[in-house]
Amino acid sequence: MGMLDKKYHDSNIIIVSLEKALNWARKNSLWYEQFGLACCAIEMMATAASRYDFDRFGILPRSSPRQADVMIVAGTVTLKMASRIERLYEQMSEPRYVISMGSCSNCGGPYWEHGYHVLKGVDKVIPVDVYVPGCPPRPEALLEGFLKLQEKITGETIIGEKDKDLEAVKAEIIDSNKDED
Amino acid sequence: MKTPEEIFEHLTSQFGEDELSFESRDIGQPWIAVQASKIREVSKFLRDEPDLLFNTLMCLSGVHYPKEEELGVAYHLNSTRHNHSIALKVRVPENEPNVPSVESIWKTANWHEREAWDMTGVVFDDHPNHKRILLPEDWEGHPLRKDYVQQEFYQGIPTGE
Amino acid sequence: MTINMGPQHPSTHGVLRLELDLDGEVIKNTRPNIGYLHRCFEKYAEKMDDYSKVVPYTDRMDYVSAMNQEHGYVIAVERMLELEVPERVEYIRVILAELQRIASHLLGIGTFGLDLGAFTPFLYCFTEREKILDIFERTSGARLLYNYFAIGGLIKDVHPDFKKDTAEFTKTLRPVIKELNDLLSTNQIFIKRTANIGVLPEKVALNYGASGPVLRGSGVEWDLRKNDPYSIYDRFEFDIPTGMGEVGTIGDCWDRYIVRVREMEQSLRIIEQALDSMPDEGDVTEAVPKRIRPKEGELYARTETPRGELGYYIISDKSASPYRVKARAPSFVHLGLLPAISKGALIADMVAIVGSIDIVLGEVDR
Amino acid sequence: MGVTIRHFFGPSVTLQYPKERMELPKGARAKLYVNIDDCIGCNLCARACPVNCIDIETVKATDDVDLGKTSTGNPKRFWLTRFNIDMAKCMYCDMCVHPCPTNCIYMVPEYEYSDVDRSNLVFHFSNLTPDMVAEVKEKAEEEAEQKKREREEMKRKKAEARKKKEEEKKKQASTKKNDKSDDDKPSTPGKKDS
Repeated sequence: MGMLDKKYHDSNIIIVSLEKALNWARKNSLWYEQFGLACCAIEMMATAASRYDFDRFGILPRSSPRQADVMIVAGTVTLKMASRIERLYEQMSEPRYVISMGSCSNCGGPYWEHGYHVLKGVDKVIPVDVYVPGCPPRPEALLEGFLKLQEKITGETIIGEKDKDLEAVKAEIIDSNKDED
Repeated sequence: MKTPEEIFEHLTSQFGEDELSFESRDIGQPWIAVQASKIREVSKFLRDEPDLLFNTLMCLSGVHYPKEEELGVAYHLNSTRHNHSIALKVRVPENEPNVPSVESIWKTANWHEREAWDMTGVVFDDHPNHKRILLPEDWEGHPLRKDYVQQEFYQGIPTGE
Repeated sequence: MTINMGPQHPSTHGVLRLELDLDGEVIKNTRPNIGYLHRCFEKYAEKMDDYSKVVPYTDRMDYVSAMNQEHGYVIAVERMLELEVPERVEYIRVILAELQRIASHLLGIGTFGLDLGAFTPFLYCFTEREKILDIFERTSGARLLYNYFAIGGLIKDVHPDFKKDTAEFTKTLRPVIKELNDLLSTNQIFIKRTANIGVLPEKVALNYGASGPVLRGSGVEWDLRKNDPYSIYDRFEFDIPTGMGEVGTIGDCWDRYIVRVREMEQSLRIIEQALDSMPDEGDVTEAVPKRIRPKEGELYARTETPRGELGYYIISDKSASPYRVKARAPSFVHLGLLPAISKGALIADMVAIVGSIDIVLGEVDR
Repeated sequence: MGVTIRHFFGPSVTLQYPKERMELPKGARAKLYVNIDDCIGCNLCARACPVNCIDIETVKATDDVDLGKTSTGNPKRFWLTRFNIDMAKCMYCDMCVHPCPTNCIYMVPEYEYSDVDRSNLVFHFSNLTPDMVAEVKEKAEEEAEQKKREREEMKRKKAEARKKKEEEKKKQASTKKNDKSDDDKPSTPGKKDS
């Protein structure tokens, strides 16, 4: 440290890299966008309520996408809803994360076979960071999903941004569809 | 409280037996089959007749019968005054699926009829807002028909896996 | 002016979109726009190769009161098969259905308070609800969607402490209802926001096909458990609470709310009576048929769920899968009457009205 | 206010999740587990599944291999070359658990397996390596072919035997007929041959 060595000798300053500080700040104030769609939303509410209490982790519900960092897609995404989800995701400010909660948003879940009006996985329209299995997942499972997301954030760097942006994902989806055809 | 048979008798005494028939199968409940053109008059009579007073329409469902190339509409009525219920049924050909709307008699039929149109493609004449209800406006086909084929893409989003 | 409410509305009643035509702040016309959660239940019922495989999908229709949904479907199929269900099964079913009714009402009341800005009752309600869910989880293994009722019986027997747990719970809930009355029912702010708002007269309610607490809130004494008894409900003594217009007009939001609170007490009464006379021994799976193939025919079976009359219209064509299953969902019908009761209300009251009819979008769209 | 004070002194209702965990009751439905040693490959669970999230592929074991018995005493006759359960599709309805004759598929109370990749939610339970799968398949095919050949051989032999019998019959018949009348239809035996 050379020059700084003596200067901060007895004052209480902690030196960390900017990256770590940012990640630390981000991971401990994950404000989530209330995105209750179906059955999982009830479990999401239960997680926020007295017994499981989200707030202990600095996870607070926000009603506006502009103020939210995380979007919990809790429930079945229908085709009628898909474009709205996409728009809400675009309205969120960077860095943004998505937790896909429950079978339905993971891959269509119980409705993957004959569900003509169900989107088979929310990752077809927006990139997903953590998949939480369950139908519906227990509140603990959702909390565990959050812990996993925090783990993921800890490992992030500023230079290599979090993930490919939306356009890239879209292009990929279109490509994969072409391949299937 | 009246049994379905008594209600049928009451109806035939008013409308004659040409347009109505009493039907039942091995199990379950019997129903009164009504000619499509008469359904509104019959419904109005059922609602207003003091002995019957069917003041609520519990359920209205569209059914597809591909073998007969027909579409059916089933009406389940209930009376909270007399505590009796009855089922009416209308059958129309697939290529001309027009049924008079009963929206003016029971307001609840509004949404039920829209759903029947959405799911099976029965057309309700004189309906004030004849639009799809569950599926988006630009959806193709009526999913609860037995010969329904799922469209591959909806607004660029794949509907399959 | 036209504004949009939803599809993702902060009050989390689900994905409902309302188009409101306004004149200043007064609502001229409401156009509910639904289908954002249309999950093709009826198609699935036809596609399943067995009647019993439909049961888990009925759970997912009204996910707040899954037991009641299963009860309705199971009763409908049992009537088709003309099946006798063991006594013990009927008792367990009734107890679970009534517990579920309480859980559902707790959630409905909690979120109703949340809509109107009262956050605390929500937390109290959820604490109690968790206790019910614990009983359910120990019984069936799942917290929210149980798949516990089988056609002709139950999937498995209840856990050994079931009676004790339930009896304990009924004791703890009574004071909570009183607490809830203190917190919310007699709260002046709450009364100001709900009394005389969204008035639904009896005649309109019947014409729009309302049922359950919405109809009872308008002063009609109509409960399928009494008027068209199914299962073993005719053995129990309970009252039908109706709206009496204590703080405003009959049929306003407060009446619909208080009917739910009072119904919880009646459900407790039923549970206590059922616990007293429930047989201890008996195989719950003995009447479950190996093969389910009803004869040709059709029926409409209705049951009383926390939200109102749930009807299943089932057509059988002698095959192993149903030819057609139509679910008459109470929420669907109640949402249809929203335009009728919201005319002339203010935008802020819209939240109260939507909350007071207590819809679940999974059931509206199916 | 009274309510608040009363609850202030009551016990806490919040569960400090990562530090303390609620013990799940017996039979809690959180994750499917297959005890592959006990599986006999009967496919009943896959057929009972309403969602079709269980994917089983079996190969019949050849005669020279004895796969042993399950702990419940049922003989095993199939190699399980694939037993995948897609937990992302599963709806945790417990319907696959009840029909199992050996009780080898059941729910375990383990709910913490969220993942960043969806393909990790597909659980592979088959304990055969890809090489073994290929070997087993080849063997089964060989045996099947051999059996087919044997069957064909048998068929051929049977057919020959039948032919001989028929010819003998015809001969007898014709001799009988010849005894009765000489100018009977000569084309009948030809037709029968074709």
